[in-house]
Amino acid sequence: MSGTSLRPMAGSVAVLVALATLPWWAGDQYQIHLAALIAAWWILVAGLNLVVGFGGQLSIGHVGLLAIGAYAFAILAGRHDWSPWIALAASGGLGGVCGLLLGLPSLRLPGFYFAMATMAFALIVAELVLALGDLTGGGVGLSVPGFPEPFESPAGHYLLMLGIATIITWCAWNVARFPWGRALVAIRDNPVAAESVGVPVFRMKLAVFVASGVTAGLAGALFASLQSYITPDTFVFELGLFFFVCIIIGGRGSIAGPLAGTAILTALPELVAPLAKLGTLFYGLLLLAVVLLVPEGIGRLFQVILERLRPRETASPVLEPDAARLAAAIRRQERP
Amino acid sequence: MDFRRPLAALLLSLATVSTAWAESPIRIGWLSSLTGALSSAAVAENQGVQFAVEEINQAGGIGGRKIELVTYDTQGDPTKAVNFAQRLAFVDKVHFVIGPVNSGESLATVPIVAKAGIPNIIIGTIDELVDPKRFPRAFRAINTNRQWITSANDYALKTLKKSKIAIIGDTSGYGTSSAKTAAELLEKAGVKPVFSTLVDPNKTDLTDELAKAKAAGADVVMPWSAATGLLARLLNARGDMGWKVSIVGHPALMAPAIRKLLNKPEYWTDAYAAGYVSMTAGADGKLPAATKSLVDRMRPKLGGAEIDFMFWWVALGYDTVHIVEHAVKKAGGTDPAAIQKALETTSDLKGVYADYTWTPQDRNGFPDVGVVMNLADSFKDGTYRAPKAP
Amino acid sequence: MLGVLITGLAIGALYAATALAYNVMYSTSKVLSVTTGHLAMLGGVFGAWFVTELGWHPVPALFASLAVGAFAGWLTDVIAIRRVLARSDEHLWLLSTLALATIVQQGVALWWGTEPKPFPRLLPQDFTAGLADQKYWLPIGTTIVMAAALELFYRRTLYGKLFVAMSEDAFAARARGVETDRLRAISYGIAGALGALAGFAAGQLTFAFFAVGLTLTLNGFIALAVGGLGSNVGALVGGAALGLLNAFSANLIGGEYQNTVSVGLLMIVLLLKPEGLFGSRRVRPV
Amino acid sequence: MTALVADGVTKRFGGLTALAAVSLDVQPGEVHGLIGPNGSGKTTLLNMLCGYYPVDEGAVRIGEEDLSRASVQRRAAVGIARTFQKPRLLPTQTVLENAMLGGWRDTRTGFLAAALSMPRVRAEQRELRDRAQAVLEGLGLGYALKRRAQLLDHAESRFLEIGRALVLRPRFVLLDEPAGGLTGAEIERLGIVIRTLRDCGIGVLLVEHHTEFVFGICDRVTTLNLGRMIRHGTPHEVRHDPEVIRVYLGS
Repeated sequence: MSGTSLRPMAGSVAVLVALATLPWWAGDQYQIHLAALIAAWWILVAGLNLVVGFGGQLSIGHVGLLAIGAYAFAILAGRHDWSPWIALAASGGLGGVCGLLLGLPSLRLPGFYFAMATMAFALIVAELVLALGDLTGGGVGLSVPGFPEPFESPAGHYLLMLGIATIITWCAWNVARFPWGRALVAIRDNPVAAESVGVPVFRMKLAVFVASGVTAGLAGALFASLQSYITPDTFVFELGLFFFVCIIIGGRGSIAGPLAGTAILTALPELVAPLAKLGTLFYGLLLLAVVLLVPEGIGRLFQVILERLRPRETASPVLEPDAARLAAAIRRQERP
Repeated sequence: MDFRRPLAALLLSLATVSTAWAESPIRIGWLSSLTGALSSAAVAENQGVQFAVEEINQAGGIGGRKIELVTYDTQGDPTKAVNFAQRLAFVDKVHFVIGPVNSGESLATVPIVAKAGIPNIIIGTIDELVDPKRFPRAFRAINTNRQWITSANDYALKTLKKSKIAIIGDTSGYGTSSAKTAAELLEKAGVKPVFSTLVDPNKTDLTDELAKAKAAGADVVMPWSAATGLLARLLNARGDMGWKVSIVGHPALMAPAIRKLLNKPEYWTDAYAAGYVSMTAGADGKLPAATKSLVDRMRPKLGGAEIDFMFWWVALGYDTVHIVEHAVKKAGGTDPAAIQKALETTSDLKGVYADYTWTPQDRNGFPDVGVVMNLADSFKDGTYRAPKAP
Repeated sequence: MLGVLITGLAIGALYAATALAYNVMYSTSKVLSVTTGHLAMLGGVFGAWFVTELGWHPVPALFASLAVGAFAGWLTDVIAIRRVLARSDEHLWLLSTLALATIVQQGVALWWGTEPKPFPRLLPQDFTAGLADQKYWLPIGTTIVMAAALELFYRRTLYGKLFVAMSEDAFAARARGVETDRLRAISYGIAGALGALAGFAAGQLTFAFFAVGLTLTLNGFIALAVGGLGSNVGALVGGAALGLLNAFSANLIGGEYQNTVSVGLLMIVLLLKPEGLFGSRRVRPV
Repeated sequence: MTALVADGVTKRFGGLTALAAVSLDVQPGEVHGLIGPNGSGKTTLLNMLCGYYPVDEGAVRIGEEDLSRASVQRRAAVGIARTFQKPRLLPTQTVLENAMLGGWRDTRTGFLAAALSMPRVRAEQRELRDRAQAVLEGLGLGYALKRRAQLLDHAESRFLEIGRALVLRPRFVLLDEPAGGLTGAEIERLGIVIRTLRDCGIGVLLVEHHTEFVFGICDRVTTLNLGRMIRHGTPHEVRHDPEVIRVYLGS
């Protein structure tokens, strides 16, 4: 790994530098706004990706957690004049708590039950936002403050979000490459095998689900301050579907795939008008095509092509166990 | 087949854009939810906007400058609306923004357009949309929600002389806030509603709600919802129950789409909705001259037959462009500060939909006298009749 | 109160019918399809289209709607199930049916519009019938007949018995020469027709509205999970319970908390009796 | 010496008794065979030792520690590892990563530490990687470390599953038909592996249909039929038991 990871690392740094300097080479403020929106969605998707892409728990209701983060920020920073930084942290924390409350009963349920529970959760949040009008502004919504200088300008706000998105990406990548990531993939692909080596399936699912709640809460707060005004119309169920589709299309079990998926699916309808007309239908068609043709996602498609291009190993060597080495290996790891 | 119309409109707007040749055109951004839920108002308004732009351009533009219309379909999604508002402000660099159509979207875009310093013609009814301090260049052309509600309340209390009021709102954002405002305004008038409830806009049957209102002794039911399906079910429930009670409320009560949803046509009687003086035929059956003239001019464009949607939407769209024309002429250009100055000193600007007055303190241009109650079932050729005095 | 009871039962009947459709598909494929509620939506929308827009008599319109539903059910199997079941990944069918459901819903929204449209009167009856109105009794009656017919079908017909065999042990059924692929396609067709029938019967209650599908997918599922997966009696009881709970909660605490109340019911039942009221406990697979 | 013991365990599915008071013990450094016709309860017993099925009667113990109510994970933690009839691997992960999964229970770091890539996490990861690599090389899979598991052939999959079980640092390894689908030469190599495990002091429970292989390698053999134990003893004793010949081996 250490040898081959140098190239992607250099690539990541180059991309990051390019993104960090965007305000200086972007054509206009609209592009910066779009980039900031992508960053907000990605902060949520990065956490959700651990749940959906790695852990295999199909949550289609994260828009509910996003709304909770957004409203928490708007209420705390806007109405109660908390410092935006503390309100941001509180939004993430509240997202995590709500993730815990949703995950505790629902993560024990089988796949379809879980998906329906998350969808119902999103609907309940939407319902409560309207019902608790005194707190949330009801249908009228709430205006949301921004962050203090130097993050007040659009470029500053974008850089703040880019910074947070970078940290979240780094964290998600760490989780993915260390034993946690493997255990999550095992829970997704083979829960029975995961249990057999001692993976505490429910606890891990819950841990990443709570983490995804935190990122959803953070994303909600950042998104709300980017929008500067939130109403219930913003947090429709289709948005939850959108996050989900970003991951599936980008590829399960990958970080770069869903990142690319989020960026492309956010920007594409803005740039290609006919796609915008189709709206959610477009996501449905895309999802169906990916599930039927490349169920591992478009990211995996590239990986497979790269593997094909690499020189094939000529004829598998014979599987020949070496008793002495095996014994040495076993004795070496013997428990004290 | 509803989606074809906005598509055609979009193509038309593209054509307008490409044929505009004047050296320095006046660019108007038009945020319109042409598709998605609640698109019918936007589609109609778009007809008016397009028509006004064409007329003005054919007549040589505003002071020789052609109008260039940049239309974006927000699909009723506030996130998309914000994106497009940013785009209008920073990519297209428009001189004016009209819209968006839905209040939810407007609430999100108005601060952005205000921050960019661009004059914004508001066509959403929610009160919070205008604020001379925070959004000094946002001017409302449409009436406020309050104006609708006040008219309806007055009609129920003073004209019908009913005081036991049942308020029914829907659980959407618009419904909840309107129902709340209605109750507040009633209480200010010294009347406490005898019954008040919120209903899911997709609820299949309202018999139960009406039965409860009846049990509470209501003598008038005031629905505040823009969901025609829900309103039709309300009318049906009243008719099926055989309850003789007046219904007074939101303009959607008189939407032509309701007719098809009613069990019996007569279920639509004894229902009154807030409408417009400009769209109401007088005792002689004649529309105001400006309205009549616009209807006649536009009829060929609208297919030549009877108009089957609410014409006030078209008139509102038509007027927004003329407000822009007025402002540019008065300001002698498109300098935003001058435009602001011009509009806030505008008094009694004649329009089709209404006559507008803005002041430095008040950004609501629509006059209180412009709203009038209509008979819900009086729809004909896009316009309405007022109820006879009881 | 009687009014609340009857409206609750009527909407509960629609939930129950959706749960029955879930069960029929589940029996042959062990798949819970997200499209289930959309099948009923198609019945309502197409029924209204045939009668109101094309001017057909309700009887041919009913059969045409059933055909549309059966076709949509069959299509669900062909597009979203058949190819996916062959792979071992159990998440894929959820994704594929979710994708198909989204396509169906958004496609109908583009074609039919996003406003609810009227559904025609099916039987000659005056509108002042009150609680005896057909809009309540058609869905209730249809669902009861549907459940009874399904029971007869499972007990008396060859195909019904094959469904039961397949639901108990698909491998054994295949080993005995049952064409499981064909059987599954048939079951999806039947489920589609049942869903469309329910949507058609309840059309006057729901109107022809594109968004009914997702609501029914969720509420039909809640009815199913409360009653017990695989149990038709459970589907009826679960549907009725949910419908009544919805109606009474709307009556007592208002309409703002509909979903919260429904999901509350689901959570309580799943906590106390995870297999549902009439479900069977399944042995853990290794 | 602590043995893995099934003490009179009984399992019923509905009205059906899958196992009736079966007792068996696996000693450290022993290969214990478990044979019997299809449906005799071999895999059921194995699943009960691992904790997938709760015990209806009787007990499962290691030494004095009662594991009857312990979860699958807990049993993995005390050193019971297993393989499956049909190898259960992570198809999209590499061979090395699959083996490293076996070392999960040695992961001491929590989610936050992993997310922040604390030095401890990286040290753990390195140590685990080295260990897994050594085991795989010992098994003869050293050439395929970076291959994705879905590209492995059948024998490689079986060996990888054994590798994953070994990285768990097991005291007992339960093998569910490891020779199934292997060629004669591959079975021979499997034998080398199993003997090496025994020599290292690991107790092996071998559920297998390939009787020649079982009798050739096992120290003791238990025979089940219809959920009951019919014979228990050395390979020689079991092979010549008339009852075993009648119900299973045939003449």
